[in-house]
Amino acid sequence: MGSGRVAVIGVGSYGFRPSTPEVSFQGMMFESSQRAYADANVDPRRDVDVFVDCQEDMWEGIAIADEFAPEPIGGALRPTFTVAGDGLQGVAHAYMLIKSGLANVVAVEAHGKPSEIKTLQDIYYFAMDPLHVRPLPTGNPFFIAGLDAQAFISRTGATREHLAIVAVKNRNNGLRNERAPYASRVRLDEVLSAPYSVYPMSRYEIAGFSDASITVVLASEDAARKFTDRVVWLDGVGYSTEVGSGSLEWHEWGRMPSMRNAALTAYRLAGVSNPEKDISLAEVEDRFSFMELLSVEELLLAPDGEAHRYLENGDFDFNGRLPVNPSGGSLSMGIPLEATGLGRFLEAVMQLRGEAGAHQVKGAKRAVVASWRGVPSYTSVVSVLSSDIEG
Amino acid sequence: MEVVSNLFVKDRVAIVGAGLTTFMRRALETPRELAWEAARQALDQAGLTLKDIDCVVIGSAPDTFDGVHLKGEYLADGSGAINKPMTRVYVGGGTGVFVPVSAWWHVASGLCRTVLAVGEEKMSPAHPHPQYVFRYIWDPILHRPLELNLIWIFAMEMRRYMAKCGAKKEDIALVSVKNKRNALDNPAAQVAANITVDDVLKSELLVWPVNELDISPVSDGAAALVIASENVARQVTDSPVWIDGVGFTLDNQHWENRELAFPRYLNYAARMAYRMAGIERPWKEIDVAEPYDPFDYKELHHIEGLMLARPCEAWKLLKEGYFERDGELPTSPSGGLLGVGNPIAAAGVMKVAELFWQLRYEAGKRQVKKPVHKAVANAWGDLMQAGTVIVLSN
Amino acid sequence: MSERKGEVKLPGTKLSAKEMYSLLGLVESAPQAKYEFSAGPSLSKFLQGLKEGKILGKRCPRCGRIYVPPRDYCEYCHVPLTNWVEVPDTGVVHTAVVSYISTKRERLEKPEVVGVIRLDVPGYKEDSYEFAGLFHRLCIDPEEAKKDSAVGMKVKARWKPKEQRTGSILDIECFEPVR
Amino acid sequence: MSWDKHGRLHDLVFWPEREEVDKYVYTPGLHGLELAKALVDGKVLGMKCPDGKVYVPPKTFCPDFTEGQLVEIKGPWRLLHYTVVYEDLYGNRLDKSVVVGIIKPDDADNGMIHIVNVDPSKVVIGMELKPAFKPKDQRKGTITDIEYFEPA
Repeated sequence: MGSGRVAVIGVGSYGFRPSTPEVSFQGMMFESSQRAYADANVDPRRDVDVFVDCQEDMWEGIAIADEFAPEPIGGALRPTFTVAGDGLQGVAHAYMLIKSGLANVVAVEAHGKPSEIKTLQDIYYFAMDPLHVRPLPTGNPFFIAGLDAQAFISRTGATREHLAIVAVKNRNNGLRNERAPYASRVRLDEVLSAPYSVYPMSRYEIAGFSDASITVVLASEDAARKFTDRVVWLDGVGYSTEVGSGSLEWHEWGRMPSMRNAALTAYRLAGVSNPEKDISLAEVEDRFSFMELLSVEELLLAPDGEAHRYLENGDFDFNGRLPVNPSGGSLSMGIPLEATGLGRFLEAVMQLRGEAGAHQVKGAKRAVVASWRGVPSYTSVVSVLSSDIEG
Repeated sequence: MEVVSNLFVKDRVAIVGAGLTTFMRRALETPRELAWEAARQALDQAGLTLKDIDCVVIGSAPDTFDGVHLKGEYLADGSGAINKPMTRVYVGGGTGVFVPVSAWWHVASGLCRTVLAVGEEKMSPAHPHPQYVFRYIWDPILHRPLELNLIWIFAMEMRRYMAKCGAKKEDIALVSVKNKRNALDNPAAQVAANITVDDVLKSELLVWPVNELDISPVSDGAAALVIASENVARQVTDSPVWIDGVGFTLDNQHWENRELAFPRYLNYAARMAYRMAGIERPWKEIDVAEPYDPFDYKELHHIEGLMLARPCEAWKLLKEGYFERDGELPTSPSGGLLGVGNPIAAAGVMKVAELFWQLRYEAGKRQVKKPVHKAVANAWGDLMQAGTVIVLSN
Repeated sequence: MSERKGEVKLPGTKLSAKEMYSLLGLVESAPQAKYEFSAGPSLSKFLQGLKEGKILGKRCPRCGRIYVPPRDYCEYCHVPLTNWVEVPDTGVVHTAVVSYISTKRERLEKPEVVGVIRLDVPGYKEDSYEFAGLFHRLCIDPEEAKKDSAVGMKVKARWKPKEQRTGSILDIECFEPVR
Repeated sequence: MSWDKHGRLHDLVFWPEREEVDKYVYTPGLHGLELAKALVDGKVLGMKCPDGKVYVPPKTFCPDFTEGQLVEIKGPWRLLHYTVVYEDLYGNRLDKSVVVGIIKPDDADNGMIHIVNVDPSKVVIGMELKPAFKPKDQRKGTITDIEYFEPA
């Protein structure tokens, strides 16, 4: 492996609103990328070696959306390509590109503009196995998350109340974050008295959609020093797929082995031997409330079946021992489709730089970021970040 | 471009196995089954099992063909990705060659020792005709209102090439004749045939100057490669095929704002790959090539973009037999997309597989006459934008 | 393997159309995939310009390139494009083709001529790789379009009558030869 | 753009489009074709893998890439996990809630995804279920030949 660390030298975003009529999706990409390049102090036309774009055709309504990738992010006539996956997987490509020596500086962009998709539910069903799953009259594609949620609570003994606490915590955390349109001063009793949307979750516990584009700029250690001293280190990445959407029946319900595998890789690369002790901040998957608890367990931040107890104790609170989603998570920031994982990543970078503003937590030195690609996928990406910046 | 060469890479990266399904108009197999069939062939040839594979890279072009959104997730199990790192990379039609390109950095980074690189495409599910899907590759606001057809864009490029380079339809048709004939020796081939230039010119006129036999067919199929670090490669085979160079470039989306006679997108990518491979005079150093040939003129276009011939001269060399299997620089000895078929991402992987076999002297009747040391393949994608290049050696 | 390949049958089960349609267990579906794209500020103004019979482009404040169709940003400088310019509705044919088939690949009764029109926009040299231009229909006789002389032919936009324009690329009916 | 954005919706154009074909036709695949024949006969098939595990429905190849052998699944079937869908993705209440289950036969190692025809208040994990097939003349060899699972 190439020597030297991989640095995050710039981040930028645009959107994080339920709709963004003032820009086309390309305009949104341009907006986030120019912010990231300004943040990193790089000229994309001169300094960036490879551009990675993360998007998926049917989210875009364009059969080869890759066509639209290069221009808005400064990658025209340059080495640019698309990863059909979550933005955090684009970061994993950047990590490999830098480690391989092929690139010194890599820009990764991901975006989603769900407000422009009129038939979002159909698009979700379109991702399901056309033979064995799509034809069933299941009513809502999130039934898959419902099955996992039920399997999770019945295995761990977590209750509906625990899932509701996650929703209350994250929606309130988001009140201090300007990128959080779905933040709310909601109370536990309100969540508990809400009707189920997809059992065992009410709508408070299911994240809404938002439009956003996020760009991050990564660099080799040597290159990073040329541009900035506000460096956050990408110490490790990992990603894994448990089963295909054509073999959903092989999934281990109520668990997320893909996230566990991804975490093991990322921790190994980062030299994290005791995650519960070594990690001081977590920005993790929470598009469904139970996923935060399951993620925490799969990331080894709590023993199997214990995450809800830690939650009860307030460990994951904004001022807790291990703040989990102090940004408000996806429950507050929404789901910008393939940009979701980069949203968590962006928040962790801001925290480690001490630039998270009103939602800055104290003393965060090392963060874990985890994303799951959402139903009906079982693919997860994990990254470990650290910084020596005094926050 | 300031891409540095792979100076830090201690380990080289090699291809150690390749496999194909038959390419066909309609397959009984589901897309995930096609991927599995090809992947298993590749593993068998490498003498490995799925347990030996660290990572998986999947390539597939629009989801609107197979009719499954998030197609990478759908193909994961058939590509061997159960409980493994899996990623799907995507540069339209350029994807096929890009899959091993991306696999290269999976290995060169040290993150994976072995990668299963799988390309799959099942175009037959889309109705009334797979071609209809291509309506959705165009700009939704500026282009789609014109009720267009994919072939228009190729016809426009071919016309421009003809106008700028003085090539005639019959000169270009020779590519189709050569490739379909080469494909007669390829067991995967869907449309191998002994045809004449006249057959091409008399086939159904679709979009002048493009006739039916100027075009590769609609296909279902899959292809796979096993890619490994030098260490692993030395253990499993005596004849690894090295990946010496990789290159990729994406031009802007606005094809209506540029010259179409020369593929700038490919030329940039080729220069990147050649620089990495230490190749300075590709027209002399490359022994065999698989230029991307979804249309016959496209092979000529790409031969020029790859700098295997000067701009506007490929068609002249073709007439002299330069690109035949027993010629000076054989191109598409596999039979290419025109002869073997065009399951988009799988077709690109097939081209790299063919070079792998050529460089191991395992191509049987398809083996080119001259000794081979260095080879290049490319694929092209998006709206005349994406160039992907791989340089191999034995 | 390939040598084996000559003898060993490759995997894959071919079906004829008839065999496929009569398969037991065949599943058909037609998912809805509908969108409402925001055109963004530049294309919005471009489309409104078409409604008024004008072709609008944007100039880059850094490199001076004029982009038609206009975009929000310069792809070479990565800066916002903010200066609007009205460009002539005349140009030359860069490439032209004659289509005998429809989007769904059915035969057309009357062939259609389409191509790229390189607009008469200053700043681009005669032979430059890039230029300002549009992809559109050409009102040229199909047989004439196939002649060598078609490439380089001078053309001008034929606009729809004002009351029929909707703010679409179709507000230009086609580009026709300047006689 | 950037500094001269237009916020007034009146100045902006919104463009309806789609990414649809007339229809998709999905072949059942290798095991799928055998499963189709079995479903028409009111039977369910699974596949036995070389490691001894049995998966339902059969998917041609096993998770480890080996080839699966078809076996008939006899049951009894039990509810392993479930959810109840009350709303669609847009938050609209459904006319009738839907119980979706993971239903595992005793003679397989995993469960199938299907609809369970039972009142949500009467769902019990582990309850025994049986497949309710459509009348034979309405079966097409697809997964919906089983209309739903119901209490045995």
